[in-house]
Amino acid sequence: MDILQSIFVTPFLDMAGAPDLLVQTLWEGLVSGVLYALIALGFVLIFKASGVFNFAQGIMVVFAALTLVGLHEKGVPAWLAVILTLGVMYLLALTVERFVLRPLVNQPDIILFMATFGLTYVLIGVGEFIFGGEPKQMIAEQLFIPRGAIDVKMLGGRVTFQKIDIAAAVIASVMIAALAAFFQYTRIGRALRAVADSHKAALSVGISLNQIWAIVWFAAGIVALITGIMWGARSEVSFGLDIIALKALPVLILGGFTSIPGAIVGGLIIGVGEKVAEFYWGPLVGGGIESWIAYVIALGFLMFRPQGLFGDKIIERI
Amino acid sequence: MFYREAGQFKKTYAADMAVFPILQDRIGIAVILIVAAVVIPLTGSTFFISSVMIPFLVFSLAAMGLNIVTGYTGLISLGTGAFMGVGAFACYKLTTIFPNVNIIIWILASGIFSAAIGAAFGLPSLRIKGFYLAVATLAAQFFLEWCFVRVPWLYNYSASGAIQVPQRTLFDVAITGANATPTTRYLVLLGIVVLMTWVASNILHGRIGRTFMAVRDMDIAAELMGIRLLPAKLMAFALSSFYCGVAGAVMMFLWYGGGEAADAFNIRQSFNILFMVIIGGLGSLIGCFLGAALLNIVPIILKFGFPAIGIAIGSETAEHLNHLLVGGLIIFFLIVEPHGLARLWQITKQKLRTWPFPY
Amino acid sequence: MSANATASLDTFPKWLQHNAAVRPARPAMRHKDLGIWKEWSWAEIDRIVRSYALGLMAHGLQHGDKIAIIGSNRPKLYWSMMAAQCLGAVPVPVYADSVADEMAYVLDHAEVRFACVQDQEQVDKILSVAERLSRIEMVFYDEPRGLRDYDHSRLQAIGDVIAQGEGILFADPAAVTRLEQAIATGQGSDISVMLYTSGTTGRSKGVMLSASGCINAAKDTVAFDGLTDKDQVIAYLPLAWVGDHYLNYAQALVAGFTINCPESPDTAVNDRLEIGTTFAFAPPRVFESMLTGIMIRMEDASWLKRKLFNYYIEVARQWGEKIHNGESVPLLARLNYMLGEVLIYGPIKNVLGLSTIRIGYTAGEAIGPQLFSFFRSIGLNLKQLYGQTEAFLYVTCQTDTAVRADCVGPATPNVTIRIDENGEVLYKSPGQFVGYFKEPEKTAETMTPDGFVKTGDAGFFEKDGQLRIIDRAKDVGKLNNGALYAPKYIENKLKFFPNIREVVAFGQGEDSVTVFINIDLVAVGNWAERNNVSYGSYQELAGNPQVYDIIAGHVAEVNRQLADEPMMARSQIARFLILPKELDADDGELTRTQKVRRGFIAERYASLVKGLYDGSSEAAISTEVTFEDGRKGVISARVKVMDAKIWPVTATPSQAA
Amino acid sequence: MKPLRQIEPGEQLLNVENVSLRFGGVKAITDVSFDIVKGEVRAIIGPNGAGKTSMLNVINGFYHPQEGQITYRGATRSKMRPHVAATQGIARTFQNVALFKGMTTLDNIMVGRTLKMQKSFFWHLFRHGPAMNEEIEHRKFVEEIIDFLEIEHIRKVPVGKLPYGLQKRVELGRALAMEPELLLLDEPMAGMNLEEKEDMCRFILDTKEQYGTTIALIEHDMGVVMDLSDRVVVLEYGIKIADGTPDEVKANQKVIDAYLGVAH
Repeated sequence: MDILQSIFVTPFLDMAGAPDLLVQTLWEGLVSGVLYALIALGFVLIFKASGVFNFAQGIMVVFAALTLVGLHEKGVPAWLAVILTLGVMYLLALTVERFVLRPLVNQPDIILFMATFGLTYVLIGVGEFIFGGEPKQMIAEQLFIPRGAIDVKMLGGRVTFQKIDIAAAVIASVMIAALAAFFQYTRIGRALRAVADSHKAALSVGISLNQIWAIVWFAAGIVALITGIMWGARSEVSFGLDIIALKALPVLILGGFTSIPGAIVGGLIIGVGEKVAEFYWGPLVGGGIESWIAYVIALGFLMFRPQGLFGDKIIERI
Repeated sequence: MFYREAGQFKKTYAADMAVFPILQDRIGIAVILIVAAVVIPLTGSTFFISSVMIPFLVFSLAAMGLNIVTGYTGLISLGTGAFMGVGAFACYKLTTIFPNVNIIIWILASGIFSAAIGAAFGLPSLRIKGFYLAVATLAAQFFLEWCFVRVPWLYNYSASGAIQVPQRTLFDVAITGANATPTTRYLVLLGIVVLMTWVASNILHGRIGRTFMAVRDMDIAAELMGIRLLPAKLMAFALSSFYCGVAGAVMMFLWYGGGEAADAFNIRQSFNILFMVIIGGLGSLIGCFLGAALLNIVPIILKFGFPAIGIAIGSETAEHLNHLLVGGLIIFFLIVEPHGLARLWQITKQKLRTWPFPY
Repeated sequence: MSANATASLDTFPKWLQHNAAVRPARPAMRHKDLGIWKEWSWAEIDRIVRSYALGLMAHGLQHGDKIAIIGSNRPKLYWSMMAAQCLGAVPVPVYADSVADEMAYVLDHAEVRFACVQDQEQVDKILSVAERLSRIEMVFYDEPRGLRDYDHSRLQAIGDVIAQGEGILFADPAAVTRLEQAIATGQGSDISVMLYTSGTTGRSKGVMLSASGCINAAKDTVAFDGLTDKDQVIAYLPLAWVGDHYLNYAQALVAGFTINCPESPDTAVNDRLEIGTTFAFAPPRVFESMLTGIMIRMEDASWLKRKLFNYYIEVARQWGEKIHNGESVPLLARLNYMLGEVLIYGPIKNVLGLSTIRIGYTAGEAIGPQLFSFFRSIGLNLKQLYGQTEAFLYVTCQTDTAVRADCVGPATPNVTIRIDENGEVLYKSPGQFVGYFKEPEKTAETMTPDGFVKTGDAGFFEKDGQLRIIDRAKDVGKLNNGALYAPKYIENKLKFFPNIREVVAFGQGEDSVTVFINIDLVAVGNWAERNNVSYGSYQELAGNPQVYDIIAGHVAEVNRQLADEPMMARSQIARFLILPKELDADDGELTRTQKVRRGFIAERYASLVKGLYDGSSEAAISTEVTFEDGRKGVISARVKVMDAKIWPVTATPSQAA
Repeated sequence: MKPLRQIEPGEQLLNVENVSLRFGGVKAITDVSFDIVKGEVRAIIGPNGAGKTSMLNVINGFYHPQEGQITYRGATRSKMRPHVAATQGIARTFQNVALFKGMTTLDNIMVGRTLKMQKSFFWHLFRHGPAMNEEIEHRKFVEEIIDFLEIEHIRKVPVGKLPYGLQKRVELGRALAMEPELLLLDEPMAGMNLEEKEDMCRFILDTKEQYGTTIALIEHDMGVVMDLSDRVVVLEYGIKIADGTPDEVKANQKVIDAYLGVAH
């Protein structure tokens, strides 16, 4: 009975007993959720347009951040470094399109998926070669990212909001709005949406498939750079991020592979879920469940709604 | 070119269904076995045996495990490392609880634990497919990895959290622990790998193998042939995990000789073995060996080969180069030959059979 | 095996018993069935054939009865011949691909009482002409598929007949004794088999062959080529053709070697590879398509392999035949050739299933010298023989060491050859036929008063004693200018080009020689593919100007060769055209053995022949064709006629040998 | 080869009663009833999108109809899993060949024998003894089918490399290997040339005769349908518009309007 009590009763009593802690935990969760969502956003962009499940999105984040920091270390002013990094990401997108996607066109999804594994390792290798394997500090100040914290008194306690986290949330929101506008109001954006439905439709808009792929990979690169800046500012820029980026998988399962709002909602659910679980239930088993709870949540979810939150019901045809 | 097949005709179905129906292939296999079992132990240096051959065999076994589920059954798994870890810990617990039972028995038995856990994590495969299934196996990977650290019972509450491989003997010769010579360990490992390869080939060439491949190629049609998908997939997971488990056990006991399991069996290891399978060839037993050999040899050449011929490469640079090469190889193979080295091997063999004709 | 022990064996059933006694466990026959090779030893076959014979006896088969054998090479059909011969009955093998009408003629003419057939297809054919075959009492079939619901009052499975006979073998000692007696009283002078010639003209004739004749002939060649019971042959030639009956059936019984029956015609090449045949016979066209296949496949090979191939084929061309003929060859060349054997010749022979062949024969038509040399130079012991059904195949054959492409060898042991005054080859041989069935006047026409058989071929002996055949005796003619004109000779020279599949030459009673040409769709099609020439049909490809140019080159080359030959220099080809359709046996343009029916073609394409001689650059034709699926249709075309390059005569007639 | 089952003509093998199938709001089949009698060749025809393939999917349990029931060999059901249908003797081929592309012709047909193979996992470890004997026994059966369908020359060729016509033949072989009581053929002759069609017709008729199999087939080639089938059911937009012998159906005005008049 003790066990049941400690699983089903005590955590909730704790939540009710210290609502400020709960709010703090939720906030922490939301913030990491935003970052998951940003990575997931990169996945969705690429998946929507090309059906490729891009395992390398995580490493693209690292790569973009490293490039930025590395350029700045070489004495390039921050604003120029950002522009140059964007250029690098564009080159990367072109390269990937030309040397990975184009030769693999019409291959099964799983092959393309595996190719992005290869891409990940290539990027790790290139990144390490150029920037070394050591973690680096993000040039947060130069990019005018606020530091410090705001303490807010509420619910009988104090909740701390890091300014950078607020900034992250704001930037993420802006970016999502921008992307939505891009998809809604630009010709390329409409073409991208068309390509998600049918490749032929995209061609009729007058944009080649190859161009579209390069564009979405570049868009994913931009998302990666922003993610990298935010993430790097919170901790540091290191290659370990490619594993953390795997968290985008459960996010996508919740949100569906093709839905941008889904990616956001899924990211937030996973972020909050794993922080809450870790904080309230983790101690029962010795802590550290953050590393896997997201996957278990997704797994449980899959069993009941395989198509995700926003996906359509899958009808198998034969 | 070397094949002279005229006059090799089959009078029974058993001969026709043999794994190596061509005489020249049988001779080739015999030669390889003799080299592996006699020539290498007699002439190979300690370095070659312990740093090249032993890792190669361990990885081959693990790759075989992954290939059963991913290559033959078409279910992608990213939890190979964790299933190997289960085997390593199972073996460790078994031999510390029952020290008198021969370690080889425990090595093989540890696969059973791994199989059970693998099957449990394979359960979602009924409802979910493709990338979605990858998530299930990731859950297994991270959950088990967590267990390896957080459940001290597994590593007998040692302060370091590492597995300490005790000395175990076979016919009074130490085969595990500090006193076991590389050659002994190599021979034991070779025996296990040969036995398990033979068994895998038996299973995959029969009804069960066909069932796996049917599920892989067209699961709907397989179901309409009366194949029940869940049991078939679970069996693939169990069998695969069995091989991975044994691979994990031999990795700890015959190669590492102890160490922190969480490091050896992490997600990177899962990827590493997945790469071996991709590069070696999905759905091919020979591919497991080829992939393991290639990915095993590349870092060794970078690390030792270049310095040996006078090109100095720092060990860090070697590692970076390794990443680059492995990544490049994967993309290269997926583009040029998605069926990996095994297909190249098959094509080569076919070319040799039809030499000098192209087909 | 001493000669004495076998001297008394004058019928095939006696040889069967002999083999069962001397080599009971050796494999006598294999058949690839359901994916694997089923094997029967001589002892097993002996027992099966006895049972079968008893079963047939119960059905009333008697000495002298005719029994038709129709189908592809299946053990049960070979057993049918053996079982029939045990009872003194005469097997009459019939071409399995003959249409019902042709079949009806043969079955009726041969007066067969029973027929042993392969499957439903043949049963259907016989049933469709049943009203014309009043003598047929029973049809036995090998494969029961599809026949379950047929009226079985006159139909029975061969398996059931054998089973029935096996019952008798145990239950009825009197019947067994009768069978023993039938075998023992069989005589060498009995008719052993009756083979219907395909006949380039007119209805086919039933060639009667005696048992001792067959056996003596087979004994001679078995000794000549040193065949033993270790040899392997693959039986893929039509049962009704003398080649199969001689090379496979007669020689197998005399030498005790193994007959291997392929799974289906589609798999024969692969089956030959699996078995590793040691003795082989194939008409030139088989080697021709094999060489064409080699060349086409090599064209798709990588650069290195092509270089290697071309280099070593050149080495083989230079030294190969010399090495195999035991002439002296520089050591370096010998070593290089050995390397070539490892790299090229050995693998090629292996892939084509030729690597175990000790002795290979070709006959039936002239073989191209390059073609012939190619196979010999890569180490295939390919030889030529010359013969005909009436001789029970062999008249001449080449020894292992004296082989040339343009001749067919000296007379086989115990054969006497004479060339009569108008150049026709006459022979007397141990295997020579007894006569044509029911056609004594035709028999008489074919025989000389002193017992020689007329071959109908013109030829002469070369200095080394080898016979050289020029043409059918009656076809050799003269042009209006008096030059000797041998159509076949010219046709064959053209046909040696892989691009040319069939040729029909004209010239008798004309001023010059002209030819119809059929291009080889595989070879020319391949050329077209490589050169991006698109075509929709044979007709379209045949009319292509570029193709015309290629063929014109070939014709010019032949004319150049002819110009060098004293006898032929004045009969060079003046004009040619490419036929808009492939000559086809279904349209009656070829015989079933794929020989051209010159007269028929001249008649059918009269407008084109006229075009060849009236100097016009085009001629129109409209003719009926039979399509693959059996439908008939008409094609009309305007065909281009082209002048050929004529070479000045280099040799003067006085130099003629 | 002996016939595997005795045909008892006239007995009802399958009865479809008032079946309706919807995908979301789309009606694929509406209130369709018909039956299949043991030993007959039953054709299902209709224009594209008439619900023919859906009907087969309902029969072998791949789709579960919202309404109606199916009686097969005397047992009535409303839903069933495909592998259960297989165990009860229902086999099928697909409109777009659904072979196991990575496997050889032989292995593909061997998969059809899976249900008949019983030897436990243990024996498969060794591939000797019982497992091998079983394997050989079924190989023999499969070889009979290979012989029957005249595909000896492609026995060991991976099916992905075969031309379409041969793939269809292999697929039929795989279905036959199950020794089905009821064989569902979804456009067995689609995309074939005349010669291949004739071969396929012969195989279908031979199958009926040789193995006593009841056959339900979907086919577009009206000539083939009229030649092959004993009875024809005509669907249009998921509704049955005619049912009867080929001659009756041919004369039916609705059919002429809906189908024959339009398509041919």
